[in-house]
Amino acid sequence: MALMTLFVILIFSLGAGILMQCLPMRRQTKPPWSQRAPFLGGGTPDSHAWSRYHIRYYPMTLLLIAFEMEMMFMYPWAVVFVEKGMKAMMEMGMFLAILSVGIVYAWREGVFKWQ
Amino acid sequence: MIESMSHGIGVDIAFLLLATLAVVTAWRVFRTDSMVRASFFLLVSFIAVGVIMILLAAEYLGVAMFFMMAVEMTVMALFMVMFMMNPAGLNPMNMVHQERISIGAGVVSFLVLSVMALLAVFPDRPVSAGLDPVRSLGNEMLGDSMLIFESAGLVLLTTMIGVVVLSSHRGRYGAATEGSLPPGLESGGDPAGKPEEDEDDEDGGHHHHHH
Amino acid sequence: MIVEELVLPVLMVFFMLAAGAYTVAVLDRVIAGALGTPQTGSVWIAPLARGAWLMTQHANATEAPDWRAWRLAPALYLSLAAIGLAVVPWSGSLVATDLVTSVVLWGSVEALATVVIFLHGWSANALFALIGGYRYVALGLSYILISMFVLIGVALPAESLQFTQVVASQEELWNVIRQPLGLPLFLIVGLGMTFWGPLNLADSADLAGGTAAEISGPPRLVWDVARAAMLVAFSGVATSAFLGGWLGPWLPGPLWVAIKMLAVLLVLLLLGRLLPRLAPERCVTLMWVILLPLSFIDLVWAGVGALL
Amino acid sequence: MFPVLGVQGDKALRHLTLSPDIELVDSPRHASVLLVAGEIPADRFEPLRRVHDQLPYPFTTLWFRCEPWPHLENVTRIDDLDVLPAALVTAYHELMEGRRESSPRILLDKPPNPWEGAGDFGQGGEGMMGGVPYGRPMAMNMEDDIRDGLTLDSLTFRLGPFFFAFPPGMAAEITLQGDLVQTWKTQRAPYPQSLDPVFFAARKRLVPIAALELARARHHLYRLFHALHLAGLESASLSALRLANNLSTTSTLDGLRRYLSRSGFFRLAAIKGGELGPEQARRIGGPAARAAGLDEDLRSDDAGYRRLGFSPVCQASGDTRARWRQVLAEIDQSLQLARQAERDDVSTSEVDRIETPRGPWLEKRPEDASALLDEILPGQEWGDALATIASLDVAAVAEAPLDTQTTGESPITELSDDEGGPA
Amino acid sequence: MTLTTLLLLAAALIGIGIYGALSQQSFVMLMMGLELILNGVMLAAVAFWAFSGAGAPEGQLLTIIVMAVMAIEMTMGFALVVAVFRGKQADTTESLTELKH
Repeated sequence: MALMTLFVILIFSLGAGILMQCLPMRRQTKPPWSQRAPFLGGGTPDSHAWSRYHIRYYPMTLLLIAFEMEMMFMYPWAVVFVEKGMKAMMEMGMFLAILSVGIVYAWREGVFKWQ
Repeated sequence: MIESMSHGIGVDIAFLLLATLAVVTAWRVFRTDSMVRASFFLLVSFIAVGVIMILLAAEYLGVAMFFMMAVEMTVMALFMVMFMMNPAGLNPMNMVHQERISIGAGVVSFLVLSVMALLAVFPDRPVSAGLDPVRSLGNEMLGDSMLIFESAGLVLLTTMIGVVVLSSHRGRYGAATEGSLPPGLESGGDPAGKPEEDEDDEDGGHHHHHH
Repeated sequence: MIVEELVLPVLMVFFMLAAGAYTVAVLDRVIAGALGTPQTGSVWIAPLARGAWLMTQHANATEAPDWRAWRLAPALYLSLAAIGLAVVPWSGSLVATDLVTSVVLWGSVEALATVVIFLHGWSANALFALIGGYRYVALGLSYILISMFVLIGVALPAESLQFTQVVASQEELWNVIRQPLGLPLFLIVGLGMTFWGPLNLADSADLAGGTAAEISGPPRLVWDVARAAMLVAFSGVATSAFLGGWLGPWLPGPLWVAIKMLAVLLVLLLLGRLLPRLAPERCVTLMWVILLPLSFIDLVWAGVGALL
Repeated sequence: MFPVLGVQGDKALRHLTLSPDIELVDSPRHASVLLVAGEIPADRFEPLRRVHDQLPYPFTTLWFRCEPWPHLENVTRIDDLDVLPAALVTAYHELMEGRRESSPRILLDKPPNPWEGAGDFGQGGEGMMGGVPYGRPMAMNMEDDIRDGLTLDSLTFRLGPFFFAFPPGMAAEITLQGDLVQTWKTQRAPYPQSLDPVFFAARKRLVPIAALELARARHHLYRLFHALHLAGLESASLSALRLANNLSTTSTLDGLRRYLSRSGFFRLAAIKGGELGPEQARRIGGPAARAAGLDEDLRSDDAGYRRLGFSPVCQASGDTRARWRQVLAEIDQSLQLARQAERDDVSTSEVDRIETPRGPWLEKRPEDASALLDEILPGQEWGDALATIASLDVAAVAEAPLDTQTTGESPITELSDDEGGPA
Repeated sequence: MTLTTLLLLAAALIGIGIYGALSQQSFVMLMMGLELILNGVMLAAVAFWAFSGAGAPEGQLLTIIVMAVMAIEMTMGFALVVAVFRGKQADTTESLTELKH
């Protein structure tokens, strides 16, 4: 039932968001080409903006996936933490140690800088 | 969500819708020209499977699927756009090879697996209603499977280091492609992207990674 | 049963969506006025007037946008905010969807918000919007880990991933005192999720509005409403996770939640107007090298606290 | 509303910033009223037409101290700064209530390149990257990357002259790889900026140092106002503007300075990079040169200033951050000098060696230095690059002082009216 | 929703994934195919866990491990793409074969 409610909320809010945009726009004419040019303070672009965009932080994104995977283990761990006591604590120590080593290493290698 | 196991008709309808969504979006992944759309179609497919998992009472795995896949697919989209020509599919294109074999392989594997699914007899031991799946997973990870859990942590650490070594440009040993870079702005007008020209230097750069 | 479990929660969430977005608009105007932005007219009417203006203005188009994604992104952001609001408990029993893993669900909302904001910037096919989208991803992928650590921190004493349990576990002492690092870190996450103030990397001034630079009219209205609603949803979650949700003397639970949410909103809006926008590169370094280790400390603190 | 700045349009802009009914926006998409503030030089007509057409329907145009183009019907020209805000509000309300027609588009309704029907699917392109899908070519990798050697596509575009983060009138051709500036070519120099009349008076006769120093501090504060808006510190930028407008010898900078350092403006905001070498610093002169450690200030040669114990303040590093520290220090110093000078009634003692806020004025007025940007901006991240531009005062000094319209040029400002105005 | 229908869905996802992994020329699209295969595998694992594993935690653990494999595959894959691209300015599988001198 909770899932059902969530689903209804999702559909309704999505519908509301789309209708709010589309209903008024049905009456509107399509803007002319001169308006559709991208805004560049009066300047013009040479090409489409879509391109092989050079992301300057790509090593960080890869690091994040590995980190995130570790996080997957931590949620179930959190639920039994109190029950398991010291054992869970040691586990946490290990995980945080791994993550810290990862961060320190990545930082030293300049991963968080713009490449 | 445990009550959903007592197969209401609503659950069946939801499953059908989600299954259709998962398959259709999975198919659209390879049929769209825009790389961003492709990765987000894949994300929708994953999310549909995640919701099915929640319907199956695997609540943690289903929701974890959302956040893991949201992040992975964002990264996927970033890299797709970064490395694919014509990333937005402004010109429709077809970047496939050995298509017939692939379709064959896909269909054959689907058939084989479905026959197995239809014919094999699996024990019918559903999850007991009182089970708390998250807690049981947590207990398992801190109990019998602790070794797996810990080695996974170490493997991930190795991955992190490997990723950094491979992808990072400037390392402790200097820039990975040191010497292969054009001298900077002064020569800024040179056309680039011609592999023949750069070949020698690039090899040099590549070796660096493995030293 | 249908009424209680379906209609009521849905109505509740939608009321919060509308009322919350309006409250954010009013509060932000009040704060801007107090900080010296010249204003006339009533703060109560101004957001409505702005909404009416955006509804009459025509929607802009660019030369070759990804139409579907462009229209879908604001709506999706709005529905993410709605999902966020749905997991906020208003009292022990009054909660729209009491999923067993609602804490993780909120984490997913954060991750999906990054997707949606990127999509919004990408689909316009215009330079500034594109840069805004990519900048936001750098931020979004950095704050998500911090958020997960502090939320796991509050899940430890509750022994559950459910917001109702998290609130119930604060009966004796609120998490904001028990885990003093948690709330400040989480507020930073909130600024990032809604790209507000110092973390407004997506729609920043140096990009002439970033992902929103090319939109006008109704889509812009939806985008603004969704952003405000996301702030509200965030403040609801922060309230449940750190400020003891419905717990409090004298007043009924839902009222306490509303009061605490208002307080969180005030702090967020104030921070948003008082701090300069961070440079993207410095933002990533700050998140990973300083704030993430701080969230480790928060987790250890929470763990030790939960065991003692 | 969206302002298009023409020559001397920045004054109108500052006035409107403090008008409660008007919201200035950074993108024409967010505006309903376009304000052309000041005379637009003929070579910027074409960009103005483009920006004019980019406002979404319905919109209207107001021309402030600028002759509207004859082929536009039904446009309003305003010459009095005091009635401008009210005129904007009226125009907006008329537009919303349907009493005023939306302005017509000026440019032809056709795509940048003809494409319809061409290509396999009528998309206008061919093959993988060829042709002009939907009217524009696709981005290609044109230049090797300057940082990590991954040569991906670069985006080339021309920005300005009506981009709010540039000095008014400036336009540049920029190539970006990712969000990094790869190349920068300044195509149009910014409009010459008008200084306070007191600097021109100082070239003719001896003037009281107090007036001169207050004008200098005001000039710097106006620039700070602009830079703080860019950095997202709206309230601080407004207080800088208010301070500038009400500047007197009793004003102090302490509050603003304390706020800036506490909010992390010097540590967190995008103000990294933009170092000037000694040679470059000499070319631009003024506070930017002193921020780079050059100990040159014509005021040291002036007996009047020597009596006040003047010695130039300097910074060492010459980057954007140092320039802002320098500007704050100079405002402080100016206020202090003004106070002392007023008390002791000191005047200047030189007429042909004047240090303007823009730089030294010996035989010639300080000249345009926007070409300098071509050298220092490549390699910077976009936000840092814009912050660098904001911190450098590159525009030449106009031959006429502020508020006496002798040149034919003037700035354009596009404005959208504040939608939240009183009903 | 029975074990059989779930397994059929998983089979469909794996089939599409195999098609994608074999047919796509570009590294990144190929990786998408692999992810889809793993998606099917995870679904099947959860289905078994729910219907015939009697809720044994190993079923869930298996899913998590598949997810971890997926993450590792993806990060290493992308890191390799970056390294190779830096070397060859290429992004297709054909050009990778040329690399193996």
